[in-house]
Amino acid sequence: MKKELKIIQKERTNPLAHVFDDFISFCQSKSLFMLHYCTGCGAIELPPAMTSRFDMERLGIQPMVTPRQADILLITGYVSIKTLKRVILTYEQMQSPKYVIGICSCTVNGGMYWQSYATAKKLNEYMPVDVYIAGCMPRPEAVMEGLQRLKDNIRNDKKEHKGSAWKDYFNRYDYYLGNQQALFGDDWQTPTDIIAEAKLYDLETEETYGKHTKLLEKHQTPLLPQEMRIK
Amino acid sequence: MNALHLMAELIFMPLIAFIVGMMMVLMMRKIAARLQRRIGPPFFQPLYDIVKLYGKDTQISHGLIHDIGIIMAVGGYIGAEILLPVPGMEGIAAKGGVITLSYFLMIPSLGMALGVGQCANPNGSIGISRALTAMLAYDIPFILVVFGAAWHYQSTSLIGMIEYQQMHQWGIVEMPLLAIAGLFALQGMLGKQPFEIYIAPAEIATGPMVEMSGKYMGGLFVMQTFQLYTAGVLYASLFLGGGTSFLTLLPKAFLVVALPMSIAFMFPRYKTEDVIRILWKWPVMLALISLAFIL
Amino acid sequence: MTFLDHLFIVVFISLIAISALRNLRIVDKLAPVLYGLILIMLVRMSSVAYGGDVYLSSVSLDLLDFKMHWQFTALSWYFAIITVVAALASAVFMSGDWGRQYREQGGNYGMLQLALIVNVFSMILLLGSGDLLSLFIGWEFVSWASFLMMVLSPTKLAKKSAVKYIVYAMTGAMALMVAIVMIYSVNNSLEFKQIGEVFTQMSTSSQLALVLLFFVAFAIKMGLLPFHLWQAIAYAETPGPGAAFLGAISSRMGMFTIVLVIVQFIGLGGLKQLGISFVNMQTLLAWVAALTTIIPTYIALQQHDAKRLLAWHGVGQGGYMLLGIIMFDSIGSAGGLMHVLNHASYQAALFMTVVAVMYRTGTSDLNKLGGLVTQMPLTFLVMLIGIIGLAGLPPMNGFVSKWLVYRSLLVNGQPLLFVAAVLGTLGTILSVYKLIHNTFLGQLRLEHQNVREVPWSMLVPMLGLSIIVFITGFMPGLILPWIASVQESVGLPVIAHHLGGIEYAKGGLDMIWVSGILFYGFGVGALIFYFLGGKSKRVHQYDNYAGGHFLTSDVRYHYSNNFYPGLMHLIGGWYRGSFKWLENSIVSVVSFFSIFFENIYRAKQPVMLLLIGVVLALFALYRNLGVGA
Amino acid sequence: MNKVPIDEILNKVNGIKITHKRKTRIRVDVDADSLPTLLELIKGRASYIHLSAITCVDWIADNQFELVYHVWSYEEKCLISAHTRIDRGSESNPAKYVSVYDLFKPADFFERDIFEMYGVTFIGSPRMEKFILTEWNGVPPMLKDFDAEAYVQETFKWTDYNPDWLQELTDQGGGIAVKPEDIRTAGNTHNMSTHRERDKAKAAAVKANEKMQGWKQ
Repeated sequence: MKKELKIIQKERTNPLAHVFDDFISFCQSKSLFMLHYCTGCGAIELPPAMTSRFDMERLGIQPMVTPRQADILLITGYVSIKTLKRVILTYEQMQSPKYVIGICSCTVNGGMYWQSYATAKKLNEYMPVDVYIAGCMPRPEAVMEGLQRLKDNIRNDKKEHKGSAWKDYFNRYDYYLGNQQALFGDDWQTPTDIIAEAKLYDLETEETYGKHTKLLEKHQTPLLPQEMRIK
Repeated sequence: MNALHLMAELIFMPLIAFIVGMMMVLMMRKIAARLQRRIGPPFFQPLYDIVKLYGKDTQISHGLIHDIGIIMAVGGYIGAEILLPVPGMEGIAAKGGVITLSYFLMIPSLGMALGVGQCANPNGSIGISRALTAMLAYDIPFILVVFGAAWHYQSTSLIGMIEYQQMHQWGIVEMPLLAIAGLFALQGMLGKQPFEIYIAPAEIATGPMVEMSGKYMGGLFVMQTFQLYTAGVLYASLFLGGGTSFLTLLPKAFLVVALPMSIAFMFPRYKTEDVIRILWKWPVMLALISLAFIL
Repeated sequence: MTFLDHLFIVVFISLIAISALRNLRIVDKLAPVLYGLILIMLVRMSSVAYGGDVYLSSVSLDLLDFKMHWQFTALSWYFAIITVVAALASAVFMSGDWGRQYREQGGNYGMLQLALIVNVFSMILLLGSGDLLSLFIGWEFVSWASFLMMVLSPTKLAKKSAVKYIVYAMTGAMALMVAIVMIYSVNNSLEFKQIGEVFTQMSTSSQLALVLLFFVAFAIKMGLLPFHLWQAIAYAETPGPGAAFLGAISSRMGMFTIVLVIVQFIGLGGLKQLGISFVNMQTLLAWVAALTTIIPTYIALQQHDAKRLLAWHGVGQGGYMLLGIIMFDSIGSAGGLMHVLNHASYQAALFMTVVAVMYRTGTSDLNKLGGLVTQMPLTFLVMLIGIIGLAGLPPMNGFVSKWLVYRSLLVNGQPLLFVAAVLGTLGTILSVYKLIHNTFLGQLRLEHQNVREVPWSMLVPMLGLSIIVFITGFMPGLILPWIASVQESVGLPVIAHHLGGIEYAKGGLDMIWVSGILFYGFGVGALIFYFLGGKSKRVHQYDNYAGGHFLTSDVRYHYSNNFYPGLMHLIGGWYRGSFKWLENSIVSVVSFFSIFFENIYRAKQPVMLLLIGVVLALFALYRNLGVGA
Repeated sequence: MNKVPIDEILNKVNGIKITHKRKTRIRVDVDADSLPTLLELIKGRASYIHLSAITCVDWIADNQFELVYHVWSYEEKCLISAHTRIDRGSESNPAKYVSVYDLFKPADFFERDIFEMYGVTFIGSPRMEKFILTEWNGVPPMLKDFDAEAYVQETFKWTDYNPDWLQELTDQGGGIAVKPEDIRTAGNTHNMSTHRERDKAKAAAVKANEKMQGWKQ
C-alpha cells in the first residue's frame, strides 16, 4: 500500500528550519488527538485502550470530538457507502497533518461483508490510510501497537516519509476524487474546497488535476469564502 | 517604578502565568488520570499539545472576526495577568483593582464568543449561549465574594488585600463561609463538572471549540493555562493570604486548582437552568450569610 | 445680550428655518449646519463646565406677579451638549440616503426634521429654566415634542404607544404641577431655592408627598420602575434616527430634573429623614433604581426585535444613573452623571447601526438576520464598540461610569445593590451578545448575499459616536471636569480626577493604564497569532462541521431563535407580565371610576348629588374648624 | 362476553391453513386475495393489534414472492404469522400487492422497505419511494437474481494481502470448519422453525463436508 504513495517534499531554505521541523514533528508524535468514527462493532475495543487498562493518554493520545481539532481519524468497522460519504466529509474537514487508522478487517477488505453491495471495501481508495489494524475485532493490544506504529512513522517522517501519507490526498486528489465519483455519481461534492487548499499550501502537483476534477468543476457550486468588503 | 522594571513585568508576568498554567493543566490531567487509575500524560504533555497545535500545516478561518476572537481571548488574559499581582511583581495592580480585574476576565469570554459566532456553526452558538448563561450563574456568587473580601479588607486593590492578610489572618480563617462560596463559583468558572454543560463533548461537539483548528485551538489551550493560573492565584490572594514569594504562593494556587478537579468526577452534569439554580442558591446563600457577619 | 441669549436666538432661528423649509431638499444640508451652529454657541459657553459663572438670560417674562427667567448652569450645559451632539449626529445620519429612502417609502421627512428641532428647542428651553414655572413650561414642551416625534411612524402600534406615552406624560405633568403648587402655596414664590426652604418648613407627611410627587413626575419621564412600560415600545417604533435621538437623551430630561430638584435642593438629609427605621427615602429610591436596572434588562433579553431590545436597555441603564446619583457621594454621583453622556453616545450609535441594518435589509427582526459582518464591516465595528460600551467592559466609556457606580456601592457597603447592579450588567452582556450574534455573526442568509455597507452619510455619525465612546473611555478625564463642576453646582462632593480616571485612597482607576495594558495584551496576542503558527485558509460558511452532515444553502442552520433557552426556562415565568398586569388593573380602576363619576354627572336624582355635596362641605368645614380650634 | 377461540375466527377465511407451532405462535397460510380480510378479522374480532413486521421471501424457482405479516396480540401473548404468496412479476411488470396501511399504520415503513429491497409495489401505501438505500440506483438488491458477488467484484477492488504465515493456514484449509455455501445448500434451513432442527441440519452438513477445503476467495 505504501508503494502507491508519492510524497513530494519541498526544500526548506532556512538553516534552522530542520531543527524546528524536528522539534515540531517530535511534538506531533507526542500529542495526537483522535476522532473515532465508529461505524459498527469495533468501537467496543476502544474503551479498554483509553481507560485504566491500557491508558492511551500516557502516549499523548486523547479523544476529541470534532474533525477540526483532531489529528487521527480512527475508523472502526464496516464502512457503508452512505457512511463513506460522511467519513470523507469528516476527513476533509480535518486539518493537516492528519492521519487515518483503519481498524478491523472491514476497512481493509470489507471483512465479513466482503460480498455486500452496500459497503465499501478498500478504505485507502478514498483517502490515504496510514495504518491498518486488521482483526475481527483487533484486541486493544493491537490497537495500541498500531498507534505506536503511527507515532514512530510520524517521528521518522523525515527519513522514511511514512508519516506524510496525508499529503497524498492533495498531491493525487484526482485519483481519490475519481474513486469517490465512481461510487457516488458525477455530481459528488463536499463542502471543503480541496483544490483551493492544495493551492494555498503549495501541495498541488500535476496529478492533483485531471478529468475527475474537471467533472467536479462542471458540477460544483462554488465555495468561495465571503470576504469583508466596505464598498 | 522605572520603565525597565515595568518592561520586565510586562514580559514576565504573562510568561510566568503561562508556564505555571501549563503545570496546572498537567496537574489536572494527572489528577483525573489517577482518579481513574490511569498513569496519565507525561510531564511535557501540555507543551507538546500547544506546540503541535501551533505547528499544524493547515488550519481554517471563518473570517477576520474568527481570528480577532482568538487574539482577544489570549490578549485579554495577557492583560489580566498584568493586573494580577504576584510576589515581586505588582504590574499595574495599583491602577485597576479587583473590580477591573474581574471585568478584564470577561473580555476573553466575549472575544471567544465573537470568534465562535463568526464560525456560523450551530453547535458553537449553542455552546456560547450556554457558556454565557453559565457566566451569569457563577458571576453572581463570585461578585458577592469579591465584594465581601473587598469590604472586609477595606480595599479593592489586591495588593492591599494581601498586605492585610499578611498582617492579620488569612481570609479563609476570618471568612470561612465566603471562602466556600468562592470555591463554588470557582468550580463554575473553570467549567468543571457538574458545570460543564457548555462544553458537552458528546452532544454539541465541545460547543464553542467546534470549529477551532490548529493555532486557533492552540490559542484556546494557551487561554486555558492563563485561566487556571488566574483562578488559582486570585483565590489564593483573596483568601489564602497570597504569598511573600512564589514558594509560598504557588502551592496555594495549585491546591486551589486541584480541588475542583478532585471532586469533579463525583458529579454528573447539570442542565443549564439547574446550573443557574444551584449557583444562585447555595453559594449565594453562603456568601450572604457571611456578608451579614462581615458588615 | 449674553451667550445664553445667543444660544436661544440661534435655536429659535433654527426652529423657524427648518419648519419653513422642511419640505425642500435644502433642509438636508441646512439642518446639520444649524445644529453645528448651536453646538458652537454651546461651546462658547463651555467655561461654565469648567467652574465658570452661571450664564443668565437677559430675557425674562412677567407673569402675574412673578418674573420668569432662564439660566445655564454646569448641569444644564452638560445635558445640553449631549442633546445637541445627539441631534447633530441624528441630523447628519438622516440627511443623506436614509432620508431619501424614508421619503420613497412614504415617510414624512419634513415632519421628522421638524420634530427633531422642536425636541432640541424644547429641551434647551427646559435645561435653561431658571425657576419652577419655566421648568414646568419646558417640561410640557418636552413632553409634547417627544409625542410629535413618536406619532410620525405610521404603524398602529406606534400610535397606540404614543398615546400611552402622552397619558403617562400628562400624569407626570400633573404631579409636577401639584408639587409646584404645594411649594408656591407656602411662600408665594417659584424660585428654585424655595424648594429647599419650603421643604424644611413642611410637616413630614407633606414632605413625603412633595418628594413623591416630584419623583413620580420625573420617574415617568425617565421610565423608572414602575412607570417603565411606556418607554421601550414608544421609542422603538419611532422612525430611524428619531429613535436614536430619543433613546440617547430624551428620557434623560427626567435625570436632569431629578438632579436639579431632588438632589440639589432636597438632598441626602432630606431624603434620609423621610422613612421609618432602616427604610428611608434614599434606600427606597436606590432600590427603585436597582430594580429598574434588572427588570427591563431581562425584558430586553427576551426581545427578538433589535430596536426594542435596545430601547429596553435604554430603560434599564437609567437605573444605573439614578443608582449612582442617589448614593450622594463623589464617585457614585460622578458615575451616575457620567453614565448619562456615556449612555447617550453608545445608545445613539447602537440605534444607528440597527437603523443601518434595517436600511439595507429591511428588517430588525433578530431571527431573520445573520452573518452580515462580511457585508457591513464598519457597521459591525460600530456595533461592537457600542455593545462593549453598553455592557460596560473596558476599554469603552460604559465601563468607567459603571465602575464608579460599583465603587460607590462598595464603599457604602451595599452588597445587595451591588449584586443587583452586577446582575444588570451580566444580563446586558448576554443580551448584547445576542444582538451582535444574531445580526452580524453566524450564517449569512441567501437573500442578504448582495447587501452592502451603508453610505458615508450614515457611517460618519456612527463612527463619530463610536470614537466618542472610545475616547471618553480611554481618557475619562476629558469629561470628568464637567462632572466635577456639575457636582459643585448642585452641592455634591466633588470628585478628584485626572486625565486617566479618578484618584481614590482605597484603589483608584486609571483608564489609560488599563486600556494600555489591554491593548498590550491584544498586541502580544496578535503577535502570537500571526507569527507562531502557519497561515490559515478562509473557508466558505458551509464548510462547517455538523456531525458529518452536509450543510447546504437551502437549509437554514443559524442558531438564533430563543437564544438563551435554559435561562428563559428558569426565569421566564418570574417577570412575565406582572407589571403589565399592574398597568391593566390601574386602567380598569380608572375606567371604573370614570363610569361611576359619569353616572353621577348624569344622575337621575339631583337630590343625591346635593346630598353628597353637602356632606363633603360639612366635612371640610368640620376639618377647618377642627384645625382652627 | 365469551371469548371466541382464535381458530373459530380464523376459519371464517376461505382456504385457510392453520398450523399451531407453539402456544405463542400460529402460522396461517392464505390466498393473496383473503389476506386483508384475515388481518381485518384478527384485528377487529380478536386482539391482534400490533403489526410487528412484514417480511418478504423471494421464491425465484416458483416465480413468487412470499409475504409474511407478523401480528401480535398483547392479550393473548400470541403471534400470528400470516403467509401468502404473490406473483413475482417481471422487470416490465413489477409485482403488486395491496397495502394494509389503512389497517396498520406501521405498515408504511415495512412496505416501503420491501418496495426498496424487492421492488414490490403496494397499492395504497402513502410513500412508495426510497427509504434507506438513497444512494442505490440498481435493481432491488435483495432479489435472488441480483448477483451481489458479481456486482462487488465489478465495482470494488481488493487489497492483496498474502503474508507467509497466512499461506500456511490457507494450505491447511483456511481454518474454516464449514464453508458458507455448504450451509446454504445443505437443506431448506430457512423453513425450519426451531433452533434445534436447524442445528441438527448444520451438524449433518458438517458431516457431509468432512473433507475440508480452503475457502476459495
